[in-house]
Amino acid sequence: MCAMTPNDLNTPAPITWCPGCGNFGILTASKMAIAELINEGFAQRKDFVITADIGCGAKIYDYINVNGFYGLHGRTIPPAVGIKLANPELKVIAYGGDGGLLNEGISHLIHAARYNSDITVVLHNNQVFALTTGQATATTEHGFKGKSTPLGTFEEPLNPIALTLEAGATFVAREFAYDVAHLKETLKAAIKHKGFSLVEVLQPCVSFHDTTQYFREHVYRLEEDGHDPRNFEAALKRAREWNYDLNPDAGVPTGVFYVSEDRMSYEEGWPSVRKGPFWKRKRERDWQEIVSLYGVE
Amino acid sequence: MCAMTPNDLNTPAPITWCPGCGNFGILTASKMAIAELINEGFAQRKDFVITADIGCGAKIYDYINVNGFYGLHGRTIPPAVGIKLANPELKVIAYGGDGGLLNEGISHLIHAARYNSDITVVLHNNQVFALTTGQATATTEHGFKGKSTPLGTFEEPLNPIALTLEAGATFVAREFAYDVAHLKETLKAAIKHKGFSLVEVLQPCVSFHDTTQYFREHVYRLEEDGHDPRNFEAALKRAREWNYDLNPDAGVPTGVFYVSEDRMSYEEGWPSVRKGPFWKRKRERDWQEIVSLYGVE
Amino acid sequence: MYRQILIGGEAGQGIAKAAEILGKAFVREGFYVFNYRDYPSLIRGGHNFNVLAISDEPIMSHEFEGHDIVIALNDDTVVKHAAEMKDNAVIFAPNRVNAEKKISVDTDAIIKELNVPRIMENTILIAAAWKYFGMPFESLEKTIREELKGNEAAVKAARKGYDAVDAGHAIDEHPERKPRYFISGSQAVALGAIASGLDLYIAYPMTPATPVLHYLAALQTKYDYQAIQLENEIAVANAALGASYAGAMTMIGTSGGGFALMGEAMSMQGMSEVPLVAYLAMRNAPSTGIPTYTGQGDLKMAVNIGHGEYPKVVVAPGDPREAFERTIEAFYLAYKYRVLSIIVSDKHLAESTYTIDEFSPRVNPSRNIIDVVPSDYKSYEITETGVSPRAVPGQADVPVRATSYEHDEYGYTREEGEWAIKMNDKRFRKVKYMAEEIARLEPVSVYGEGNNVIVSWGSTKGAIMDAIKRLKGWKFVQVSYVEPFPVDQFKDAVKDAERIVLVENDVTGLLGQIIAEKTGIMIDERVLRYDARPLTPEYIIRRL
Amino acid sequence: MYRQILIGGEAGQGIAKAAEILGKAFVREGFYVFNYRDYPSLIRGGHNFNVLAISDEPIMSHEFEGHDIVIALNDDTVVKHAAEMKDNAVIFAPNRVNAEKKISVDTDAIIKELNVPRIMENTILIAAAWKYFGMPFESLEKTIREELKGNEAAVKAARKGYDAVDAGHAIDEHPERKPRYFISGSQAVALGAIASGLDLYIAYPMTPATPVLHYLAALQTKYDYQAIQLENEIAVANAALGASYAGAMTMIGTSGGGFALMGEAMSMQGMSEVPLVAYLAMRNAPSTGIPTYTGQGDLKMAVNIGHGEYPKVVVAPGDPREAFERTIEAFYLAYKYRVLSIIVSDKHLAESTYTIDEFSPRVNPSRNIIDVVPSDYKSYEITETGVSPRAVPGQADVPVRATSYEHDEYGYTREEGEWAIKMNDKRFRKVKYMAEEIARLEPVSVYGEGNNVIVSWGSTKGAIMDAIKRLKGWKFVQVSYVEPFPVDQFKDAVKDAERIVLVENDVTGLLGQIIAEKTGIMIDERVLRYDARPLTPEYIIRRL
Ligand SMILES: Cc1ncc(C[n+]2csc(CCOP(=O)(O)OP(=O)(O)O)c2C)c(N)n1
Ligand SMILES: Cc1ncc(C[n+]2csc(CCOP(=O)(O)OP(=O)(O)O)c2C)c(N)n1
Ligand code: SF4
Ligand code: SF4
Ligand SMILES: [Mg+2]
Ligand SMILES: [Mg+2]
Repeated sequence: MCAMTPNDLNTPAPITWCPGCGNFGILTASKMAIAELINEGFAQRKDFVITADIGCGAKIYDYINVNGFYGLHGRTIPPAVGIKLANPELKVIAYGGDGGLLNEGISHLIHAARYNSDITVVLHNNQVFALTTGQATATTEHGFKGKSTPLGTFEEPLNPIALTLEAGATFVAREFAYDVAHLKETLKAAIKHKGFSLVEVLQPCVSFHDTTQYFREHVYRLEEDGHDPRNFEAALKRAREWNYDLNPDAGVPTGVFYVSEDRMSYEEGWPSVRKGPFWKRKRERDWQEIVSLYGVE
Repeated sequence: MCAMTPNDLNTPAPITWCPGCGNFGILTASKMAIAELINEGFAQRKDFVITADIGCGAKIYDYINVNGFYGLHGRTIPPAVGIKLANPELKVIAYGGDGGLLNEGISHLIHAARYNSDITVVLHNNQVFALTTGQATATTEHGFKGKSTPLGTFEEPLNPIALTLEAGATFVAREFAYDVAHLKETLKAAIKHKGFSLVEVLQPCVSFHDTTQYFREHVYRLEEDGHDPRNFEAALKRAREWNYDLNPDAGVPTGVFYVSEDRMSYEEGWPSVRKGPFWKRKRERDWQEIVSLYGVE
Repeated sequence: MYRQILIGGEAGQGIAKAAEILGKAFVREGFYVFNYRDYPSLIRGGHNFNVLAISDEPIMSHEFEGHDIVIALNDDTVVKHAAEMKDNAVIFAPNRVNAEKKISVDTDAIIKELNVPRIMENTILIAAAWKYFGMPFESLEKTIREELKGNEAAVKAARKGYDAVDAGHAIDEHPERKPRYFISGSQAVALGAIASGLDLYIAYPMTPATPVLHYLAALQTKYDYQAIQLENEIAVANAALGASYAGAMTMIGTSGGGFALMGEAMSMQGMSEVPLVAYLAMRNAPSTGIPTYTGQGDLKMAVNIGHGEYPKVVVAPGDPREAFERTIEAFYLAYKYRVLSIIVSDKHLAESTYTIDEFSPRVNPSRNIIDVVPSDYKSYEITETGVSPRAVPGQADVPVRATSYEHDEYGYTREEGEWAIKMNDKRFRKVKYMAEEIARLEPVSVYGEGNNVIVSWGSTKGAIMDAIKRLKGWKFVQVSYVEPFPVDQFKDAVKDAERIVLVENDVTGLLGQIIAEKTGIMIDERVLRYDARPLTPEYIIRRL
Repeated sequence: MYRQILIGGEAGQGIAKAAEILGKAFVREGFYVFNYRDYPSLIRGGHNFNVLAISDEPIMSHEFEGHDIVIALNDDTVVKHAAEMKDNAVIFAPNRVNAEKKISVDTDAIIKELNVPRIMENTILIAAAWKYFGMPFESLEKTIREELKGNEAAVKAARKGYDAVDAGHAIDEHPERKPRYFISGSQAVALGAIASGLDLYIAYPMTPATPVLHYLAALQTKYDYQAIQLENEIAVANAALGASYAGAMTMIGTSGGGFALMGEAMSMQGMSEVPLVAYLAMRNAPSTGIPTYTGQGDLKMAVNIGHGEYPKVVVAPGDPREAFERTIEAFYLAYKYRVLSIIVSDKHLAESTYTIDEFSPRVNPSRNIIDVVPSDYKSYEITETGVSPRAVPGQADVPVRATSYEHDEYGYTREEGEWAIKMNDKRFRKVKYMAEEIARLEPVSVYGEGNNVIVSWGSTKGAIMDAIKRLKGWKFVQVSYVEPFPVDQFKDAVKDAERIVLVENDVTGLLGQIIAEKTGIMIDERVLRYDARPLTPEYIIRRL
C-alpha cells in the first residue's frame, strides 16, 4: 500500500475561506496529521471522524475527506462525545470556533474536559464571530468595536486554556495557525492522547480580526522555555501569562501546556462501551424474557 | 421606623424542605443578611430581588418576602443579569443549585463572572440533584451511586470556586450551611460587593447526600488560616485544596477566597444602564423623526 | 366486582412502595389492578397518596369516589380523603391517627416488638388490609420478598399486621389466578427500548421522564447497553445524534421543558436524517407548571418541534402495553426511515401501574446498516422511497457524513436551489411510505360500539375505556399516531357518528386542533380537564 | 415604466453597498425601487448579487428575467446572469470582464488616476449605469455623500464613471420627485422597536436577524437604550424575561435555530406573564439549512413554541411599512396583555430594501406600569380581562413576583388543581380581548378585486402584489396576525372566492395548515416555493 498524502484527503468542495485566513493552516496541518497517523499505522482513514459546529472554521467539514458530522453552532463537542461512546475505536476530532465553543456551547467544553472524553477539540480561536461578520466573542480583547459592540467591549476575555485545565482536561495545548509544522505535531499528539485534549489554535481572521502580525511577533514556544507539561501548576501559570488582550508587551506561549495520563478516559468508565463498537453487536434480545421482569405469577 | 427582623421577611408559604436540610441555614442567613442590610440603610426592602432556578434550594423564592423571579432550571443567572441591566439600583441575589448552576446552566455562571455583572450568586451545593430524587451532579464525588449512576460516578467533580475565579469573578466565597452566622456575614459582604460575587454554600442534603458530619469535621476558616483574599494566586491555591471528593484527610476551606474591586461592573459599562432604572424613563420618542433616518428627499 | 384502596401519608413514609406491593399481590391473586400515584414536588412531608383500583375484569383507571379502604399513615390522609369513602368503608391506621370508622392497628407495638424501622408501618397496614379482604398471606409474602429483596423483617412485620385484624370483608368473586404483568408506563417504555435493541439511552433527569432513566440505568449491565446522564438536555440531544450516526441504537428522554430545549437538535435530526427516538413524558405545563402532576399540553410542541419542515413520527401510547409496543414501533420507524420518532407519554401513564394480559409487538427494529458499503457510497443518496442506505463511520474506507446544512448526496454543503428542492423532496417522500406502514400498525383504534364517539389520545385511554363500559351507545376512537396523521383511518372511524366528543387532559383541545387541520373535522363538544389531575370515568360521564 | 439592474461580483467587492446607493439615488429621483440581495454564506469570494427593480409606480419585487443593465464586477456575474437579460440590455463591466453587449469602463485607469482602492470599481460602474439611464449626477453625488459619509474620493470616482459613458437610454417617464423612504425590513423592525420605547434589545448574532442587532447597536446612544449581545440564545431569552420583569421595554431577536433554543423560556413567558417581544427572522431550514437564503418554514414552530399552552401573539409583516407598524403593535400588545409577541419575518423581507410612501402606526405602546401600587398588590391578580395590573420591583415596598410554577395571585407556588384552573382561565381570558383589539388592527388585508383569491402571509406580499397587478380577476388576502387567528376576518375575505390558491415560501404550506385548523377551510391549490429563493411575480403567475 502506498503512503497517504495530505492531498489524498482533499474533497471536491470549493474552499470558501478568505485568502490568507488562518483556517488554511488548520486545514493543512489536520490533513498532514491524519495522513501521517494513517501512514504510521495508528489508525485507518475509516476510523477518523471529524465533527464541526457552525462558523467559518467549521467549514473544514467540507474539506477533509473523512467521516464527518457537521453539527450545530456551539455543538461540536456533544456529537463527538456521542460518537466516541457509540464506537470507542473511532478517532474523533471536534472542530469549533471560539464563538461556538466558548459562547454558545461552553457548557460542553467544560463538561467534556471533566468527563475526560477521549476526543480532540480543536478551537479555531480568531477571537471573533467571523461567519456572522464580526461580532465580539468570549475571547475578544478589551475595546474591540464590532458591529454589535460599537461602544467597544469591556468584558474580560475568557482563557480557554486555564478553564479547561481547571475543568480536568488531560491534554491542553495552544498553537499558531501559520506555524503548520508545529500545529501538525501537536494535533498528532492530541489525537494519540487517551483522554480529553484541547488544541487551541490562534487563528487570525484577516477580514474581521487580523492578528497575524501580532502573533508573529508575540508567540513563543513553551518547550523552548523550559516548561514541563507534566506540571499542572506550571501549566496554569503559563496559561495566565497571556490574557487575550493584544498587549504589546505580552508573550504568547504556544505548545503543550499540560499532559497527563493519570485519569481514566470517559469511555473506559462504561463497561458496555469498553467492549467496542455497538453497531457490530447483533442484538437478539428476547422480548418475552424482557417483559417477564414485570410479570406476576 | 422600627428595625426589620428576619421574621418580617417570612411568607405564608409552607416550607417543604426535609427536616434538617441545609437549605434552612441558607434561608435563615439570607433573611438575616437582608434584614440587617435594610437596617443598616444599605437598601430598602423594595430594592431586593431574588431569582431562583428549579430544584430544592430554589424553593427559597417562596420563603423570602421580597421581589422574586422563579425562573427555569439552570437559569437563575440570566434573569438576574437582565434585572440588573433593567434597573441597576436593585440588589439582585440569584439562588441556584449545583445541578442548575454547574450542569444545566454553567455557561451563564462562567459568562456572568466574565461580565462582572453586579449580582450575587448563591450556589446551594448539595452535590446532588435533590428535587429529582438523587442523581449525580457536576460536583458529586467519585464513586457516588445514585439512581441514574448505579455503577458509580467516575467523572472528575468540577470546582466552582476555581472556575469562577478563572472566569473573572471579583468576589468568591464558600460557606457551610449550618454555620449561619458566618454565612450571613459573607452574604452581606457579597451583596455589598460591586461586581460579580459567588457564595458557594456547602449544603448537606439529608435525604440524598448527607455530608453534615463530613463538613462538620473538615471545614476550616480561611481567615483563621492567614489567607489573603486580595491574592488571586493564593485564592486559586486554596480553591484547589479540596476537590469535592469526601476524602477523610482533606481540609475544606470556607470564607472569602478572593475579592477585588479593580474591575468595572458590567452595568457600569453600559451608558444608558448607568443612568438608572429604565422604567422611570418617560419615552416620548417621535416616530416621524425616527423613520426620517431612512427618508430620502 | 370492584374495590378501591387509598393509601396516603407523607413523602418518606413509603406510600408508593406499599401500593405497589399491595397491588402486585392482588394481581398475583388473579385480579386486575390499576395503581394511581399522586405526590407533590417535595422529598419529605407533604401529602402523598396512591389509589388502587381492583377488579376481576380489566381496569385502567381509578375514581375519587368510592374507596373501600383508606390506609392512612397520617391525619392529613383522613382529612383529605374521608369524604371520598364509600359508606361501608373503613380506615386502617396506626393508633395515633384520628378518624372515624377506623380499624386501629397498633403499629407502635409491632415496630417495637420486631425492632424494625418506622417505615415498616406501611407494610403492616397493607397486610391488615389484605387480611380484611380475605386474601391469603402467602401471595403477599411472596410479593414482599420480590419487591423488598429478601427483607425478612418486612415479611415478619406484614405477618403481624395480617394477624392483627379480621378478614372482615372477604372478596367473594375471587377470579382465577393467571400470569399477568403489573407494570407502569415508564417501565414499559424502558422495556420496549431494551427489546428494540437499545445501545445508548442518554438523558438528563426531569420528572416524569426520570423513571425511565432509572429503570434503564438499573438494567444496563444485564442487557449490555448504557444509560448515560449528560450535562444538560442540549448535550443529550446532540450527543444522541452523534451516537446514532456512529451506529448505536439511541434513545433520549425528557419532559416538556427539556424537550423545548432540544428543538434545534430535533430540527438537525430532520436535516441530517440520523435516526433518533425521543421519549417525551409530559407533565402539567406551561413552564415548570405543577411538575409532579399530569397534563397533555405538549402535543403540538411535539408535532412542531424545531424550526423548518421535516418529516417525523409522533406516537402516543395509551397504556403500558401500548407503551411497550409503540416504543418498539418508534425504534422500527426511526431506524428504517432515518427519522425522529417521538414517543409522547405523560405523568399519568408514566407513573401509574396497570395490569396487562399480554404483549405482542408488531415489528422488529433493526439498525438497518447495509452489509456492504459501495465504494461510491452516498450518505444522502436520492432513492425512490427517500430513504438513503445507511452506513456508519468505521465500517469501510468510505466517508460517511451527517450534516445540518442543505447538501448534495455525498453530504457536502450546497446552497443551490436545486439541492434544496431535491433534498426536501427526498425527505418528504418518506412520508408516503411511512404512512402506508403506519396504516398497518393500527394508528387509530376503535373500542366499543355506538353512534356516539369519544375521540382522544394517550393516557386518557384508561378513564375512557372504563367510562364507555358504563355507558350505552358510546364508542372510543383512540388516535395513537399523531404524525403522520392517519387521515383515512380517523375519518373512517368517526364517519357514522352522531355525536363526537373530544376528551383531553389539556386546556385547549390540542388533538382536536390537529384533527381539524388534517381532516377539516371540527369537534365542538369537548371534555377538557386542566387541573393537573388525570381524567376519571366519572369525570367524563358527568360531562357527556 | 420598469427597469431592472443586476449588480454582481464577489463578496468583498461592495455589491450590496453599490446597489443601496444606486437604488437610493433612483428613489431620490422619484422612482420606486425594490432592492433584492443574494449572497452565499462566506466573507470573501463566491458570487453575490443584487437586483434593483425600478418603476414609476409602487413596486415590491424583482424578476429573474429582464435585466436592463447588468453591472458585472467579475466574469461569474456574466456567466450566471447574461441569460436573464432583456434583448436590448447591456453589461457594464471593467475591461477585464469578458462579455458580449458590454460597455467597458476603464476602471483600472480611473483607480490609478485617482489613487483610490480597488473597491471603488463598484462606485464607478453604478455611476456609469446612472448616466446611461440619463439621470443627473447631483442626486447620485448626494446619495454617495450620505451613504459613504463624506468619502470624497468616492464622489470623484463616481464622476469619472459618470463621464465615461453616454446617456444611451435615458428613462423618459421620469416621475415627480417626492420624499419617500428607502428601507429594509430589518431597518423597519429596528426603528419600530425604537419608536415603541425600546429600552433593551438583547440578542445573539444569527443571520438574518443580525442586521437588527447591528442597526440597534448603532443607534443606541442616540436614543438612550442598549443593544446587548449575551453568551447564547438561552441567556438572551431568560435575561430578557428578567429585564422586562424589572421594567425595561425589552425585545429579543434571532433566527429559527436560535428561537428553537428559546422554547423553554418562551413557555416561561406564558406562565410568568412577563411581557416580551421576540423578533424571529426566518431563513431556509430545517437546521442550518442554507443560512443566507430565504424561507418561511418556521411559522408553525413560532405558533407552537415551547411546551404547554399559553396565549401569544404572532404577527407577520409583509413589507417594511408593516414591519415598522407591526413591531409597534407587537410591543403594544405584549405590554398591554403581558404576553409574548412574536414578529415573524424572513431573510427576504429583512434584507431587501423597499420604497415606502409613508408610515402610520396604529397604536402607541406603553409600559403599562400602574402609578400607585396597592399595599396588597397581587402580581397575578385575577381580573375580568385576565390581565393583572403591572408593578415592577423597586417601585414600592410590596414584593412583585414572576414565576415559572403554577401559582396563586401573589405568585406563590401552588399545586392544587383549583389554581391550575383559575390561572389557566385567567391566562386564556386575554385571548378574547386581544382578538377584539387585533380585529381593529387589520389582521387580514385584501388587495385587488376578483373571485380568484391568493392567500398568503409575510414577505411573499411583494411578489403577490406585483403579480395581481398583471392578472385579471385576482385578489390577494394577506394574513398578518397568525395568532390569535382572525377567523371571522379571514372567512369574510375569502367567502365569495371561486378559486383559492395558497402561496407560500415553504415546503408544506404552513399557513394553509393553520387556516385548516382554525377555519376548516382546506386550500388544495397551492404555489409553494422551497428552493430557498423568494417568490417572484412571474413564478406565481406561471403556476396559477
Ligand atoms: C443557534 C445558533 N445561533 C447563532 C448562529 C449564527 N452563527 C453562525 S456562525 C456564528 C459565529 C461563529 O463564530 P465562531 O464560532 O467564532 O466561528 P468563526 O466564524 O469565527 O470561525 C453564529 C453566531 C447559529 N448558526 N446557530
Ligand atoms: C430544563 C429542565 N431540565 C430538568 C429539570 C428537572 N429538574 C428539576 S430540579 C432538578 C435538579 C435540581 O438539582 P439542583 O440544581 O442541584 O438543585 P437541588 O434540588 O439539589 O437543590 C432537575 C434536573 C427541569 N425542571 N428543567
Ligand atoms: S472571515 Fe475571517 S475566519 Fe472567516 S474565512 Fe475570512 S478570514 Fe477566515
Ligand atoms: S431532598 Fe435534600 S436538598 Fe431537598 S429538601 Fe430534602 S434534604 Fe433538602
Ligand atoms: Mg471565531
Ligand atoms: Mg443540588
